[in-house]
Amino acid sequence: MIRLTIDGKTTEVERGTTLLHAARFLDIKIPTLCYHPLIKPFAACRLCVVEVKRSWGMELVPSCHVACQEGMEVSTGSSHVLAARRLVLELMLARWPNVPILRKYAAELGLEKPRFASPLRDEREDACILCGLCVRACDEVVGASAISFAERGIGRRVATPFNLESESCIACGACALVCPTSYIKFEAEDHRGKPPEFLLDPNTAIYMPTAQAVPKVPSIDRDSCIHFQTGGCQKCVEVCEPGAVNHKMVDEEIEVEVGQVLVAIGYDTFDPTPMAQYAYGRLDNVYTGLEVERMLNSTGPTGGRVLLKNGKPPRAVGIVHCVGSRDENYHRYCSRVCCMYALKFAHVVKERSGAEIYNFYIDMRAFGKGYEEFYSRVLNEGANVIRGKVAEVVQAGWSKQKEGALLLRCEDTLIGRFREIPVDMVILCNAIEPRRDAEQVGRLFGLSRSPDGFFLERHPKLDPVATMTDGIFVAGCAQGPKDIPDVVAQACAAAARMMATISKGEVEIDPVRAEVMEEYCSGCRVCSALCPYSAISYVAERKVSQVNSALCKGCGTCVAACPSGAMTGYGFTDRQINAELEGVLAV
Amino acid sequence: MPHRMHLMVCAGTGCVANRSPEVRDALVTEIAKRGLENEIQVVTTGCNGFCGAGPLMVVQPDGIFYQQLSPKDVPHLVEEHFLKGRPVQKLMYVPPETRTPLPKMMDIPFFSRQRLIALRNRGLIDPERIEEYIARDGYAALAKALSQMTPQQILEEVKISGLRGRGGAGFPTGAKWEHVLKAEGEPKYVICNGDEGDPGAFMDRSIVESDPHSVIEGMLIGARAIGARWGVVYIRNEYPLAVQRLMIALEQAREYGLLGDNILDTGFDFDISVSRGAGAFVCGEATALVSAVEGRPGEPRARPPRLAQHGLWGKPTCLNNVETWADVPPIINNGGAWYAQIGTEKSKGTKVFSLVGKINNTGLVEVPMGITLREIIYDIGGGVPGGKKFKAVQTGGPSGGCIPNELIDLPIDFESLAEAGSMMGSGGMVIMDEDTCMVDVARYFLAFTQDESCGKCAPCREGTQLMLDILTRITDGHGTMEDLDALEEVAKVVAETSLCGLGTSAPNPVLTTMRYFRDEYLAHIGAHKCPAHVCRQLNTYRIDPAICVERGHGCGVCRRECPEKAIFGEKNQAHRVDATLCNKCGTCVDVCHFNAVIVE
Amino acid sequence: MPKLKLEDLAEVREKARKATSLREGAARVKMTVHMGTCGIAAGARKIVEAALREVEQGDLRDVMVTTSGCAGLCSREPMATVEVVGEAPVKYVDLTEAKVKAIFKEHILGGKIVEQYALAIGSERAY
Amino acid sequence: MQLETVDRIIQQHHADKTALIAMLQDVQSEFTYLPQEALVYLSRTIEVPLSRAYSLATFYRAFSLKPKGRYSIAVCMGTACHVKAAVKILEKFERLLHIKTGQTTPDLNFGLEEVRCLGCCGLAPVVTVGPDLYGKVMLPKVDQIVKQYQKQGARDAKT
Repeated sequence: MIRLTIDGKTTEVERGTTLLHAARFLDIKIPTLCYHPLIKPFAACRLCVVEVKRSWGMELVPSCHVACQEGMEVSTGSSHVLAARRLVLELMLARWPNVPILRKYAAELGLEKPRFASPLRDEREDACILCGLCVRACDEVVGASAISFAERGIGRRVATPFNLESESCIACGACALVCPTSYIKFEAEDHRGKPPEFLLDPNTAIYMPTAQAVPKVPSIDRDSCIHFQTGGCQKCVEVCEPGAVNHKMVDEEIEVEVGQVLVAIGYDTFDPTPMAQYAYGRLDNVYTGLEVERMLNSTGPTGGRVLLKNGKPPRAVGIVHCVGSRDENYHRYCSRVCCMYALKFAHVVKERSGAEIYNFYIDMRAFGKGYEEFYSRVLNEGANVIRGKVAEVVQAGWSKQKEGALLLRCEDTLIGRFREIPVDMVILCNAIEPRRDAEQVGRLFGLSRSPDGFFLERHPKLDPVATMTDGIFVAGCAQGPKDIPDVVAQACAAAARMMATISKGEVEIDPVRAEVMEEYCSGCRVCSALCPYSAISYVAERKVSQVNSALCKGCGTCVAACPSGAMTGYGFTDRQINAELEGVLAV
Repeated sequence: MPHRMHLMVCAGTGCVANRSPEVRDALVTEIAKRGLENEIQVVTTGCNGFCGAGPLMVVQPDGIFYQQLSPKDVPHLVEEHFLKGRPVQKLMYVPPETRTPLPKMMDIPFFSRQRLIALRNRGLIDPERIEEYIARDGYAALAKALSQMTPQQILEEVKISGLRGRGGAGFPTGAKWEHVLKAEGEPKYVICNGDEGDPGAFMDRSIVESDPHSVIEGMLIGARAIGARWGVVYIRNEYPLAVQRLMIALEQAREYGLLGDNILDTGFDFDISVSRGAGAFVCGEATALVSAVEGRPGEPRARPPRLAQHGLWGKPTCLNNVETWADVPPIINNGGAWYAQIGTEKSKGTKVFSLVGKINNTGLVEVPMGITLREIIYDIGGGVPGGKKFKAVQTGGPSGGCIPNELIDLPIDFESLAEAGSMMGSGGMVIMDEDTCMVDVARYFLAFTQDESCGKCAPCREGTQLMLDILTRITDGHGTMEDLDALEEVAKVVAETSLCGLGTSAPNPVLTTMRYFRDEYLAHIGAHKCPAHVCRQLNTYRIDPAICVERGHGCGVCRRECPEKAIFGEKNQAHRVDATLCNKCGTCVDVCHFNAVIVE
Repeated sequence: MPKLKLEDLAEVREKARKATSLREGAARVKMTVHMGTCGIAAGARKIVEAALREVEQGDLRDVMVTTSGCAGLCSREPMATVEVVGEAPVKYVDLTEAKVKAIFKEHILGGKIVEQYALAIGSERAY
Repeated sequence: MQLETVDRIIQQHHADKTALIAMLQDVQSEFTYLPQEALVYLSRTIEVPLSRAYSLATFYRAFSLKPKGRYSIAVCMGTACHVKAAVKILEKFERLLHIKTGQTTPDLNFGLEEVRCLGCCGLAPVVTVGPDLYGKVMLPKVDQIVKQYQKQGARDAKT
């Protein structure tokens, strides 16, 4: 640490700290033009001069560049300093009388109007004051070197080569960002601070994927990050105090050895596009449930307001239940959660927009604790419920007033009439369906799937979390559609089952299992392909198959299939069975 | 078989411009014609320093000095002097005071009062033959440094000598080397600054042209002392002859194994590359020079860090000017103490000055520090020509200042010049007489620095422009007293706040002229008159009819040359200037052979 | 050109110095061979050559051989003046190559004037 | 435009990025200026930013982006020459050639420039025309110089 005195105040700073930083730390203001915290000091505007006591007297030095030294005595506001600053500023004002930042500093120094007029007087407010920030940002930080100083002396200017569009410009906008006078303007839209949902792209090169991202850390977009284009910049690394930014990080595969696995891969939502009658993706203001959920989120694109595409609130909203569920053409099962979230939408949308709500249902399934009560409440709030399947969603008329409005056609089965209901927005409560990759995952873990595609538990009543393979458990919508409380309960149950095994410390296995007689095994791998429990693996070094006795259930499929007779049941070889038979027959 | 006579024909830039190669060729032809080629050797040497009198030739061993030769003098000269042994008087130097020719070089005060260290070989060797340099103890210092001294001892010797940088600032060379030696980082570099941009100074050109090996040897010794492997000579491209001779010298040194790997079989490796300047005065500033060598625009950067820590390619770098490097070998050869006995307490040794302007003996002189201005100007320089009155001497080029007549007994060293408001600079000395206008001089230098400013820092870029504006107003007769105050204020702030030496010293010519010649400024502003009649806009021109007719017979040269056709008159009749047409260019004054044009 | 070693440097210097020593100007002995038309006619050039040969062979770095015009005593040519620093110049007349050898041996190196060849001691200035 | 010439220059300097200024000097002396095409090609070949080459080309006085005259007349404006009224010499050239300092005659025969000290202060005022140097130039000599090169130019044009 270094001790020095600035304006009579003694302070301690780290070695290498510039006078400017030390002064700012003490809340002493020093005007700067060519200084930027992320760019190396240039010491060219000379506005930041301060007075330092030397053995030969007081010396003016640029504070942005000179480092603190032990015992230094610095004065930042002496009449000498102020007079020098004022004159330097006056010289600049003589050339650029209308640049706001110069005028601001001049006003602070009590300078009204410059006494001189430069022969190169430039009246523009956004004149270039040759601070060089843009050139240095482009060269040092970005590494593109698209602009440079041209000419010299009084004729110095900032320019692209031959004043033509520069080929090496990567349009990062850094030059415009640092320009103190807006001489350089960035013509593309500035996306900073806007939510990514609006842009279909990250808003900046380093961004938060969503407002509620887990884990809540920013990530780098390789396509917009300057570093990945020029190899330069990395200013985020410099300013990140914990040193958390790492440009070299790439996706990696980690191998972990485990004894048990809980398969909870979740679900996909049904894509209603194929149901052409609902016009999803074809007409505006037709949304899926998850999309509306995002809209209702207070950190979402509309800040939680319910809005139409034209930015106005809807006057009437139709909520269609059982989209893809309970449908012979798509999924025969009931997705279980739609009725309740549809009622939630009915409640929330009405509350936020005051719109008329129409729910179209087949059967209202509000079973369980408090759900039926919620249904009654929504009804009391004035939501319309219509029992009947929606036939189609169409554009309502062609008149100007009705432009954009939608028409829902359905049969009201309770009154037995065909109805057409005009709405502004349609919410499709689409089905829960198995994950696209459920089949691969199932094969990986040797899991069976029910006809609807969800993973099959060992027993629907007695063992709803285990699978046919020991040590593999399922929970959540991977096993079947369910709501959050059910998922939590099932997950806890699965976890408890796994903990039980761990706490026991050992696993009991059935003595009935298959075994390979390696001397006969030809390594044909017929067995491993057939094993329903993935218990047989192939040992490449010895070119034989091997049975994992913890996984093997002793079903015997492999024994029967083995063409060379190498696979036998443990304790059930032909010789043993023959001996047993002989023993029995001998009696 | 040695020759009995050596003709040392100067082939410096000045003499070459005066057709010295033709003289040399004529000599060779004539000598061959007379069958003397085995007896007389013609040697082309570098600049002799006495550039105003070229082409020059010194005949050795007698030391006869001939000047202003032309090829048609050659047959007579060979016949009379080289064959018959009668030196030709009409080709000798004639001092203006005595009018008796001085045959011997050493009889001429211009030469006899000098003490040559940096210029020790000038005129004595052929710069394109390394053997001749070696014959004059060349590379002996290197051999000594490599075989008998440790780097530390070399450093000590330089420190004892008290040698200070000859480039201008006068930083102690030994201390500089020590900084580089102690600095961390490899490799280290040595650089020779040959970007001699000061108008009116040409000692570096002269040294490289007449004795390039002395610079190479100095750099070799410096490199040994600080542990450098590579060196760079940065030299102005405006000096083609110097570049060419340097290239030849480097090639010869490489052939002899004095550059390259394992120099003189001592295991020391060093080599030098040449970087040609592309025309920017500011590149004389050390950090700007490094920037230029690295292939970037020559913009200075703020110091610290010094070059000793962060120089070429970010590595420790030792940068000295041509003259400083040339001073090193004699110091190692003769010992630092020998060097330190010359000069004054704080400024040791000798300094080369280029004596130009209104002076009889124009040229390069090397004198011990502490010599007075009077000795240089009157004893060596032969005083001001045409019986005019000495007014001031400008030292240090655009960074320096004007020293007035009152201070003519000032002993010259770094400190005394600084005290007088000027500086040593690279050693330019421009003598000014009563016909020189000091405001115009200030304006001239400012126009120079304004034009050469790199434009990086605001005070220098805007301030020099503004000061130039004000000075132009004053010399045009539109100046006010407020202008004068503003000028002084701006000058002081520019000097204090500029980024590099160019800016901080740019106001020196203004400040010193304002200090010593304020009356001239006041005359321009108050009376709208230029006392020296230099500022043309303040002059009026008229033709004395009597002189015009009687002496010139109305010759009409002025009428023909006048660009504005403002002069009227018939042949044999008095001419007159029409003041309404006259643009005050003053051409008529220059062309009139009879001094009939009167400037008022 | 082979690369120099430390000891080679001195050798190159000695060799080169012989060729250029003439320019140093400072010599202990200066021998001026008078080479007017008469001198040349009487064989002064041979005398100069002989003298230069002596200098070269003896590696005499402090001896300077130079020429001048007619000394005025045309009948006694070839003539030469030998000036040892601090001593009066001596004029030798009717020189031959053998005499030059002797003068070098006895006067220039030995310091003893060869009186039988000498014309006079003392000389007028050349210019 | 002969890009082969630029290629040759690049090879002479071993395509060394640090020798950029030296390459520009060679290009300049080859073409009397730095053609845009040559700069673009050069910077691309040796992989330095074009902006660097452009800034060098405009920073240094030795470079020009416009073609220069066949005979480049340079009047020395050093101190010694200034004191000896070099500005009048310059003005006389301007009058004779009908161009301003820094310009080139339309027939590309003459370019007129002022230069900083050529280091021949003893010969002030000094004028150079290409490689030829003229010392102690007085006003009438200016006519001679211009005439001499005009003649030479006409001769060169014929051959």
